[in-house]
Amino acid sequence: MGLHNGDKMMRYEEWSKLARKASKRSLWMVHFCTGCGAIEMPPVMTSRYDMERFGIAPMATPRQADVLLITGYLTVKTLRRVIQVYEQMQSPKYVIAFGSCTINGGMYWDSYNTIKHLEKYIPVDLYIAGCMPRPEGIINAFLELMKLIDEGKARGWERYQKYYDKYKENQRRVFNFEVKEEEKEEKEQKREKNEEH
Amino acid sequence: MDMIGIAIKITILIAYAIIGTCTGLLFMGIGRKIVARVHNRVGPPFYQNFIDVAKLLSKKTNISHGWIFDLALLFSISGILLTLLFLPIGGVQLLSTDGDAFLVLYLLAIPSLGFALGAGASGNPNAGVGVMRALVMMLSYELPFVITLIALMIYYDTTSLATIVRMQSINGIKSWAITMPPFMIAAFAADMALQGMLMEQPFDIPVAPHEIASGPMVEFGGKYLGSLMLYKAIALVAETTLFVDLFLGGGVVAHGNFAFVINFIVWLALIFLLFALSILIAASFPRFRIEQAFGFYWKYEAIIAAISLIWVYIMVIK
Amino acid sequence: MLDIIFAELVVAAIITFFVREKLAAIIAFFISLLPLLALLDWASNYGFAIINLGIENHMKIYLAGVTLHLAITPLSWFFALMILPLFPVIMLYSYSFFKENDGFFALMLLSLFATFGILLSRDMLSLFLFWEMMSWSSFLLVYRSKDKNAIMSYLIFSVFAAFAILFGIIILWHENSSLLLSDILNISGKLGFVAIASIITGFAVKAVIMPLHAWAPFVYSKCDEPFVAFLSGGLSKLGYYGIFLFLFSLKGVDILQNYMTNVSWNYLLAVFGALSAFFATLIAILQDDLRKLLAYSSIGQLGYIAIGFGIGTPLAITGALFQAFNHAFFKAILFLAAGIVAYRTGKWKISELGGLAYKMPFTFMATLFAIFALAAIPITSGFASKWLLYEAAIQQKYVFIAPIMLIAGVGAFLYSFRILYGVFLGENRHDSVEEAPKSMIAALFILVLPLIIFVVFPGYMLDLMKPALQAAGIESIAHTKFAIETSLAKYNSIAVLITLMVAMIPAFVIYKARKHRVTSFEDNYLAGEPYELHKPAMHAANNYYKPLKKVLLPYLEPGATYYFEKIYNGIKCVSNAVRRIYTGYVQDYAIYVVLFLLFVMGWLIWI
Amino acid sequence: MVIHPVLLIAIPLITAFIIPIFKKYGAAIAGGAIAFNMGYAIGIFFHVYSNGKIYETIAGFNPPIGIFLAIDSLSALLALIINLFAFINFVAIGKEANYKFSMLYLLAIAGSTGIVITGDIFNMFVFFEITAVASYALIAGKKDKKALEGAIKYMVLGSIASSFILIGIALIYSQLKTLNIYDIAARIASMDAKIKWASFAMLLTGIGVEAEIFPLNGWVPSAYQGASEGVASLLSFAPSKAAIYAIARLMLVIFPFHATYEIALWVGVITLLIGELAAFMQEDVKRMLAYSSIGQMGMILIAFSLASQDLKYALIASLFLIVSHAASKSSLFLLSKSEKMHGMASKYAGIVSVLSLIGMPPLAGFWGKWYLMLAAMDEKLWLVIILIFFAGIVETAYFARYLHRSIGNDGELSLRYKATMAAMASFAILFGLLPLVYKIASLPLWGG
Repeated sequence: MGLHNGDKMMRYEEWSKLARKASKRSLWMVHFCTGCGAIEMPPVMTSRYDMERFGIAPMATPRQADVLLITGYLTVKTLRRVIQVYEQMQSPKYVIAFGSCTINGGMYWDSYNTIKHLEKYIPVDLYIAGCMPRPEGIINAFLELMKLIDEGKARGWERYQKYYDKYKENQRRVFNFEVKEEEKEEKEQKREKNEEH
Repeated sequence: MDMIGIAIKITILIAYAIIGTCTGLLFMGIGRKIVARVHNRVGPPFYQNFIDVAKLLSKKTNISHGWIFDLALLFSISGILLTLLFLPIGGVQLLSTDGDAFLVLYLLAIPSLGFALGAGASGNPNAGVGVMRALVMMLSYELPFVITLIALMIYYDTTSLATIVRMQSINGIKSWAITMPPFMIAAFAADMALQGMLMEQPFDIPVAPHEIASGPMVEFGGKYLGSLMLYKAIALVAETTLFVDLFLGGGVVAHGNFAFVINFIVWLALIFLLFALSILIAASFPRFRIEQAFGFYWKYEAIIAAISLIWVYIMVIK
Repeated sequence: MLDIIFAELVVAAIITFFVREKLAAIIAFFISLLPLLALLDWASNYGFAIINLGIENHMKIYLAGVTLHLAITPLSWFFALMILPLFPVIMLYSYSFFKENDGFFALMLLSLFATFGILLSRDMLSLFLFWEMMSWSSFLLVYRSKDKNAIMSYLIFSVFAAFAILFGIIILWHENSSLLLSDILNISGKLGFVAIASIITGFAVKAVIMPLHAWAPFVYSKCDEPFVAFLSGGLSKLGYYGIFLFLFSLKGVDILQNYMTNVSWNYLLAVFGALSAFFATLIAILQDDLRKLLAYSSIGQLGYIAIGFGIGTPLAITGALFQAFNHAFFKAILFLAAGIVAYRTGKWKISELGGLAYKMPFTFMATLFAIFALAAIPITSGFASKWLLYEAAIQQKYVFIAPIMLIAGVGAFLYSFRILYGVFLGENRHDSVEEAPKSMIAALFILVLPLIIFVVFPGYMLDLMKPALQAAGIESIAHTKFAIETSLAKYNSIAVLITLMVAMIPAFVIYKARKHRVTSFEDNYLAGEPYELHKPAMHAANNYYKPLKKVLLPYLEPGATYYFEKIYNGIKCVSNAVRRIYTGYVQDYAIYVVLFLLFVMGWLIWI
Repeated sequence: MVIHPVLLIAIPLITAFIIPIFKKYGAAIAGGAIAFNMGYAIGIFFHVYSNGKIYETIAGFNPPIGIFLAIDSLSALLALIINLFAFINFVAIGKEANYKFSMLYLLAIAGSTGIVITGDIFNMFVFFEITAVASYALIAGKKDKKALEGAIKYMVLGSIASSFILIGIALIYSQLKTLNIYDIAARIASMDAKIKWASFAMLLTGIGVEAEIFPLNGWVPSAYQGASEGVASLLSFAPSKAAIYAIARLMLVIFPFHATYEIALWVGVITLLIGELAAFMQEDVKRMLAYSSIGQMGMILIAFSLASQDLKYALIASLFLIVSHAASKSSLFLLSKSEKMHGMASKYAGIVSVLSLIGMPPLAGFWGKWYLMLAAMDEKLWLVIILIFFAGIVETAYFARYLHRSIGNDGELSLRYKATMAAMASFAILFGLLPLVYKIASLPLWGG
């Protein structure tokens, strides 16, 4: 399971411009709707805001999708699913995290089982701040993502490949509460280094 | 046939294959636009599907589930191109003199079977259920469709699509099959069957994104999904063309030196009208359940088709 | 030459009974090649000319005071070409199939002996005699299954068939005062009608035409697969051989038609064929037992042959013979492959199987080919035969039969995919399963060959059956090497194949343009759930066509079996009543004696 | 070779009376006698086969006064079958045969052979008595309740039968003053019609009890069920075949009239149907086989009655049916000792017997049915043909059930027992393949 850590990774820059333009205008999204932010999705898709005019379409499975939209807080239980879904997506793939919960835990900042920093576990390309963001915010985020793609800056999926071990460690730490203290410290240090990097 | 003739023929075939593909993608985009307008939305640009296909084919990761999964890609595009080329398009007989309507019916099964194999090979239960629904749908809509097909065949005393088109084009629009009362009924039944064939609502049971995660395509992504989109685009053209060939004289209205240009445009218009009709129906109806669809086709549609068949039979016997 | 072959078959049958299973298989394999030599010999002597050997050239067997006439005819040559190659293939397959020699090979050789005899017999007695020999040798093979339903239904239906054929034969004999098939039937009116109808009924039992099919699902689903491959591939064709012989070669059609000119008896046969094609297909879709599914699929596919004979035009008969040929091979492959699956996994239920394609790729490929042929996909020869039949139905404006045939053809996709998906694709459930032994794979691929050859050259098949048709006074239809042409349309196989190959190029370009990565089956999208949690519910093959079942089942019940059981129970009631006559009191019996005496006296003196 | 058919009767009779003296070696002596008889019967059969009919008068008195033995093809074949199977059956019975049993066995054989080869109607009666009395005792010999029941039923009906036979003979004698069958046949026309028919009815009823004709066969199921396997087997090939032979003689020689043909035909058809239908539901194997025997006897009766009209095919049919039934049914009765078919030989015997009975080629039963059909077709008896087919299917059904039930390998049968069964069943194949029966049936019968 998961992705290769091949050395011969094709650089994003090497892609033809046409391909980038195509991906930009055809963002297919799989939205992970366990949080309360899901309520904002229907207006975005339907006639009021109509995201299809930008070529954005909701998809049923991660295999077909380019964008993973996480609408709100994640618990330890749902994080496992999110990672599964993310890893099943085919690169280039992007993650948009939606709402404050994904940034810092939001109103669940002191809950024992919610995920506070999504960035620790999967590479987020774009955050939409707010509790909760308006549909315009979502549209705006997508436009922003398009801009990033066009500029070749939306490289979360490459980051995930590069620091696969680190991400995995973080993930394991959440899922496995029985990691020994020493190991924890070691990994903590390594992770901090990676974050600096 | 000499070498030049063969070369010309091959060029024409390739040209029609490309035209078919582009037309299909274009129509799909227009179809999305139409649906959006019905929904009071702006909708994507008409060329959206070209972008989608380009994106899918340029995806970096493509996940396969083994060589049987790859058969889906290979069989779908080749099979549907094969089918398209065996149809008279706008009165132009490509390969349709080498086969007939039965051949076309069975050639249409090649890409479907290929895709079903790929879907099955992925091992996803949703794919299995989706294929099951697709096959049951096929069993459902084929009954009215073959009955109307047979009505046409015994009326024109041929099974060759080329001959059917030729006989309908003798007097232009006046000799189209749909101008005759029994075939009006038949055309209605066949159009409903076409709705199922195109897998548009209310018969989009096999894909049903909200129930079974888009059914057979659940594991398809990247180039596999891209080829599926191409297949759907060409299939759209092929299936509407089949209908046009059967009931609307293949779109042939003019005879003469440059008639084929006019005929081509008429054909394009006709298949667009058919597609637009189907899209409009799709945009305004919810989805049937599979039993309901089966009942619809085998009870009401089959009876309508059978009436036309009996009518035609009586006409022919007299 | 023929007598040597017959003798060797019997001797080999006896020998194979006593040796070990591997040796038996080898002997049986080589011996079963012998009849093919006779065919080659015939072909090299006479080519495709129509030769009917005179009575002086018949091979004669003297048995219990009567003489049996045997000779090869063009018709029997063609049917032999269809049926006899199955035997060596089955022997090859059985080389590793059986763990011990319990008489299978001996009985198969006896079946071959009887089959060869049926095909060669030139008089009705020997036809009937060999037919019955085939009945009992195949019955003994059924008997090995130890299943009550299979044993009883097969024996009862066989004997019923035998009596029906016997009834017809004795009428023909009595009216014609000759048993030789070369004597033209000089019989008409009611008797001729009864005779021909009864003979056709008898053969229809083995040809599994629908109301007389009740034995087939039991037998096909319980016996050893190599035998069932012969039963479905070969034996059923013998039924159609009989029908062809009496209907067309002996002009039984005219006899039927002369008796009742206002009823088309042919059409009746076609209707029965169409009904079996239609209903058997629908029933097959709903089956879960792989063997039952294949059994009903056999009934359905054989129905097409009956339709072809029923329509009775040259086009239809050509199509029917072509279909018979294809069916012999693809159904044998399917049953043999089912046997391989059971051999490796020990399971029959489709819902319990799954994911074998990557474990047994060759078996899968052969099965795929067979299924392409069964579903009449135009890349195997299965299409040409069905196409001819459709054309024939349209040509005759059979508005009832044509749609039924077509929709049954669509139904074939449904159960074909059930086999493909349920057994070979989907969830991988058998980690330790290996590919089948080499001999089995070889057997499968030998059978695939004709399906490929005759899709490229459908014209060759028509050439092969031409003498048989012409001997029966049926015109052969226009064809070239690659193309068949009818009054309605043309089918050019090479155009389809080449265009498909060319159309493969863009597909291949797309396929090769971007790299792909093969992931394991476990990496599947299950709404984010890990595979381990969902393992038991992963395979969707359980109760696969559930919605269809809900709709169709009320219309398919009760089946023919129900009515045959009713008859059986009726006889039981009569039997119980009859038993009451034997009260067990000797006084009653004494009274019976006296009454009988009075009755006889009364009868003789006063009447 | 000096041909003295009387030896066929004399040897077993004399031996039977010697046996009580040498109690210990009784079985051995009996075996020897039966073996001799078998050999002699084979010799006579082939003599008849190649040289034609044999007549022998006893003690130099010529017929119509003296006792007269006449052997034609029919009698020769039946004598062969009775003695051949008697020997094989005796081997199968083996140690169970004490001196009493052996004596009775010999008497039964002597009686049956006597019926078959005698040319004198009173002698026939005497041999009937010998056979019947020996059979009662043999059945009762098993010494349990069922055996006793069977024996008593048989005895009661048998005694009634004897008296009817005797009255029938007396009626004939009162008119024609002769007992020689040939003589009777020659002068039957001069008989008073009513007395003629009365005597025929008496004889048919009397012999019919032995020949298991419906409705005279009330004793059959109980007797077969009660008797031990060896005796049941003996009953199926000796007395019943001899009796049906006697009826055949009545039909073919003494009373070759249309009325008698018709009555025998329909009695045969009803016997066939009743027998097969009654067997259909039987759970007990021996009872089932007994009812099946009734059906088969009905079929043989049909064949013989047709033979009185059309010698060409019906006689061949009847002979094949007799051979097939004798071989198959006796081996099946022997097999009924064990519930399952134990071992290869018993499987072989059981399957071959069943196949022969339901008429599968190239076994003897097939030819029986085939020629029977041809004969019936010659007479255009549509209803009979269809009823025979129906009975055949019913028969197939219960035999299929029987075959299924006896699948299995448990059971204890000695090797000798199995070998004898297999040998018996093999005769169904042998007679089916060889042209013996066909040829012998085409030889002229005496008095016919």
